[in-house]
Amino acid sequence: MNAPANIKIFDAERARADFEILSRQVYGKPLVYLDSGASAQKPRIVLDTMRDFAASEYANVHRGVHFLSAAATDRYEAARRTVQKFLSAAREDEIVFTKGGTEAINLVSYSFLAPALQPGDEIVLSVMEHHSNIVPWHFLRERQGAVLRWVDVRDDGSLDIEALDAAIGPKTKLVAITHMSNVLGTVTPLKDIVARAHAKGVPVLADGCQGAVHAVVDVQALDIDFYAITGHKLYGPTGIGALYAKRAHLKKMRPFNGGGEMIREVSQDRVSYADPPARFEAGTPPIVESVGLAAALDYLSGFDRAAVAAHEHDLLAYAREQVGQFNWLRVIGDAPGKGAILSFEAEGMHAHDLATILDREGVAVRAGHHCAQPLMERFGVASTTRASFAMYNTRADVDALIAGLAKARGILM
Amino acid sequence: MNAPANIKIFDAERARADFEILSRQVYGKPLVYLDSGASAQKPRIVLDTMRDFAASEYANVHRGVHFLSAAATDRYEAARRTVQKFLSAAREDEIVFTKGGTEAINLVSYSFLAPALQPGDEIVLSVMEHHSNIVPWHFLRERQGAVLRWVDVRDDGSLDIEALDAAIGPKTKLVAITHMSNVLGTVTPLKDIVARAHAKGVPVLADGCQGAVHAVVDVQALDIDFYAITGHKLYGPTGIGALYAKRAHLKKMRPFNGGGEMIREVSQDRVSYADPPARFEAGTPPIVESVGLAAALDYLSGFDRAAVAAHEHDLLAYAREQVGQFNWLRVIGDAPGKGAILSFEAEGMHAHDLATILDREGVAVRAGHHCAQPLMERFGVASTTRASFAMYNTRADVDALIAGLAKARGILM
Amino acid sequence: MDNALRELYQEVILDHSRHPRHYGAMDGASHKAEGYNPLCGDRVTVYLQLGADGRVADIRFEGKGCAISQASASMMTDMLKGRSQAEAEKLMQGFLHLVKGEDASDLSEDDRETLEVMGGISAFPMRVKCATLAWHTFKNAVEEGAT
Amino acid sequence: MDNALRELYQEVILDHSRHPRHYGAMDGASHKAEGYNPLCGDRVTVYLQLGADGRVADIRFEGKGCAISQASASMMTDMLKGRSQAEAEKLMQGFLHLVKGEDASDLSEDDRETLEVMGGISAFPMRVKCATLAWHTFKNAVEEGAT
Ligand SMILES: Cc1ncc(COP(=O)(O)O)c(C=O)c1O
Ligand SMILES: Cc1ncc(COP(=O)(O)O)c(C=O)c1O
Repeated sequence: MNAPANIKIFDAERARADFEILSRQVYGKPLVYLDSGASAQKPRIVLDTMRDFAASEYANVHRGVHFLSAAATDRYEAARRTVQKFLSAAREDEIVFTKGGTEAINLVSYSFLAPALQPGDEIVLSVMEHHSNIVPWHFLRERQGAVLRWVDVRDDGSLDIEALDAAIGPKTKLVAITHMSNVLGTVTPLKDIVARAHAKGVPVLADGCQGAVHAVVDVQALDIDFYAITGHKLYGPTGIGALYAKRAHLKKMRPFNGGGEMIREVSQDRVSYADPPARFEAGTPPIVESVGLAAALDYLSGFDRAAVAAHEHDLLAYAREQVGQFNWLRVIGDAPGKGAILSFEAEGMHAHDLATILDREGVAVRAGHHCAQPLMERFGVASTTRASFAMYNTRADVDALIAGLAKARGILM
Repeated sequence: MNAPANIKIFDAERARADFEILSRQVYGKPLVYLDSGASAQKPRIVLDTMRDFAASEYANVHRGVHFLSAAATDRYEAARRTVQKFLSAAREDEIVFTKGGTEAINLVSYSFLAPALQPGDEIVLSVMEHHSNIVPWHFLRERQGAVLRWVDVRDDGSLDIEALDAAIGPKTKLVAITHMSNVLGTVTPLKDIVARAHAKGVPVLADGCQGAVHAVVDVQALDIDFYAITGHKLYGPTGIGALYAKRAHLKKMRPFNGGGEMIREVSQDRVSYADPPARFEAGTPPIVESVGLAAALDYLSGFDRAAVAAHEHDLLAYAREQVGQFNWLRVIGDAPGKGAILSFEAEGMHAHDLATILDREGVAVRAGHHCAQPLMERFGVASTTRASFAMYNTRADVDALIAGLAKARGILM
Repeated sequence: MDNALRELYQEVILDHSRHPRHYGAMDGASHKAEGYNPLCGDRVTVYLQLGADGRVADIRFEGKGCAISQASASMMTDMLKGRSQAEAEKLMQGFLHLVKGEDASDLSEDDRETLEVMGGISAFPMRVKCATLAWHTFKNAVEEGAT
Repeated sequence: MDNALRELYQEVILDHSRHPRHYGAMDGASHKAEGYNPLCGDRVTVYLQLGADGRVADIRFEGKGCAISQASASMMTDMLKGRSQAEAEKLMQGFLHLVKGEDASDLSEDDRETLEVMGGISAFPMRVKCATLAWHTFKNAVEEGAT
């Protein structure tokens, strides 16, 4: 996520205007939204596209021959192709819609890993994973005797790739690794990881819930087996996410949820299943949300992504420099090339108190363990304060954060 | 769903105006939407509430201390209370949000039934179940040796309650039964079913995806163990549903999806889980959709439900009478007290051809097996044509259907 | 009746669907396959007698379905009989193009004329599967259906 | 600084949080419980010495947390020491009402005066859990924490 030398221009102020919520106030102060890592705001085009679709072309998909059903099916399948293109997947049937990033990862656990897992089989993961990329594996430990092999990060938050390589052994069934940490901002060298894992015959799942927001992803170039994304962090709706999986895997995977749409034939005694991706999309899918997600990806792709990344990188660098003036503040996560997330601990000030005071200044940040408790343990903290930057943030937002921090210090110390 | 003698007035024309899509045309003809059984259209208040919320109060829920996160959390939890009230549940923590009706049923399968299931354990279900209330049990058959005990319906489509009672034996672990068939319209006597099952110590799951739309549900009065609903048939958004489950069950159930929000503590070696309902809501939930669902339920509850039911019942009776003139048409499902769904087979005319011709007249109906293949087999058909009526339909819609059928006959025969 | 519907349900089509040619099982078929449309639950079985040279010496079909799928199956049997594998493949590709509204100019003039009545389907994308079911089943029978 | 914040972070609160009373483990406690706030990962341990009559003969706490939770725990230990179970229960209920902005008039005048500094929390619903953590933990210690 380093900015290339020669970048096109991205006008954050102009993008800002696309997000209605950003012009609102809280407690009489302008909203400074630095919580996009938890969930991004949605541009007008996403909200309007969803509303318009629901108000004029909506019906259930797939099963109907009537006009609206055909129209809705077209939109739904077009959304799948939009995701395909967004991730540079080879085929549209390698994209499975889910209800979010968490479900995408659980799908891999339930449908790919669980059926063949033997006690003692190992799953390699890093200490900076989000709970969504931890708990499904804990399930396999509790229920089927899987062994979790944890890979440490260095003190700067970067992944210890040699340790990861060393952790992959003959019993490893999966490497489950984040593309970008939601706490540290660390970006992992996926291509290198995949190469090392494949050299030992081990498939790789990337949790791309953060990564896909900030970097252009090419699953074919990465040669990755599974890549999970979530709509609401991609400036899209809640209630939808997607899993990219190689066709060869999907074909062999057993279903997860059972219901309408995912079968071929059902009788009293027998059941057979549809081909992927339908096999993994039981029930009425998030139809309107798929259309919203497509609108969000189109919106994002309408910008020069490198320019957006450069903008976010500039905000991060500026924020990093500004907090440097506070000797009572420790930044957690300083890996080279990291994404636009700044987590820190403030001496003598608890994250919740900080966040409360910042909130009253209109500055929205997260405080807590960020669903990454093993990482908190690794850095010896119970919680951190986290500012995360999106395309619509500006240096003025950083200034507001800095002023708020100074103020909090004044109040609390 | 019989209309009580003394009903308040429901003005369908007025309700109609709340649904923007109903004033559109298809192929230059006014849209006659008779496919609400597959998915209902959404009133303006639902679309506007969702858009407004997303544009002014949106953030991720639960984890944040900042203003928007608090506001969004309030809305999300208020939506839970709206569902609780809608189903007359005793406690709000008995409502688990899911991505739809299908997932709600799968949740019962994965979290309640699967963990303790022994080979030979039995699940009782009826031949008129939707695939969503069949395939999860087939999974348990395939994976854990469960036995499915099928209960027949009578020729008029009514449930054979004695047969159901007889099917419940010492090995029965669950009765899984629809509240209302999406093909026949048959409404099952849930209270009686629950009483008989409980007499033998067996819990009951009702698939309320259709039932809750047309009848007022009181889970406490029914004393039912599990009740599943889906948002998009309740005039609400896609991407959301809910499971009602008795607190005593939920407390003992193990988690389904693993991820953020559903844990208490996670370390490298251990994991502990949050109390219900959070335990079953891994990851970022369908936040905007929950707010939309609440708006839909409020909208529906704003009418006199008995009057709405009477209106739908009138449409069904009128349609039933009108199709009686066609001696080439066989209605499938004529159970007393049935809901507003009319399925039929037309001599010498395939459902798909009928549906195509009706579509060109602006009349949207479903053709196919309606995700109920065992029922198709029971009635010896591959598919049926289905017209389903919602609050916004009128007698004029029925007239359009009848005219379309006559026309189809003219073309095809 | 609107034009698209008139095109779709032409008399030729309805006639084929009411009186399908080569309908019924074939004893001693050399190849056989069953096709299934999960959308509507319709099934079709295609029986073949392939000659030593791979030619379609005989062909029959069986199954229930909508007017479109029945007519398509019936016309298919009419047209495939006697063709070589390469000719059959070419005809099938042309047919697929035609019903999807794509360029079908690689069909021979004769074939194009015969199949023209099927062209109306391209206005009904949701029904294309009905029209292609028998053809895909034929292909399956040839490739994997040796009895 | 806005009024709500000023109310929340009063000097009394900050003083309690910086210099918590009765802080640290207690050897030979008769009762003990650990509280945990899953939102922020904070923990608190409450130690009790309950007399034969059930009175809170001694009380201490330990753990890290935000200013609100620390101050609340510190004040709690100050106030509970010497109380009977019934008095403790009454105080706790009054405190819960107070921080939720509900009617706390059943508190004694003295208690109300002491606790007044905590009233500002009611304007911060997301922080109520911080304030109540120690109290819930105390209750747990009494009810289920016999060592
Ligand atoms: C790195 C990472 N992985 C997974 C998730 C889970 O995504 P979701 O909550 O949308 O399912 C998140 C966000 O919460 C995340 O930041
Ligand atoms: C009776 C019945 N059960 C279950 C479902 C499944 O609901 P969903 O597709 O919303 O998950 C449906 C609708 O498709 C239904 O009609």
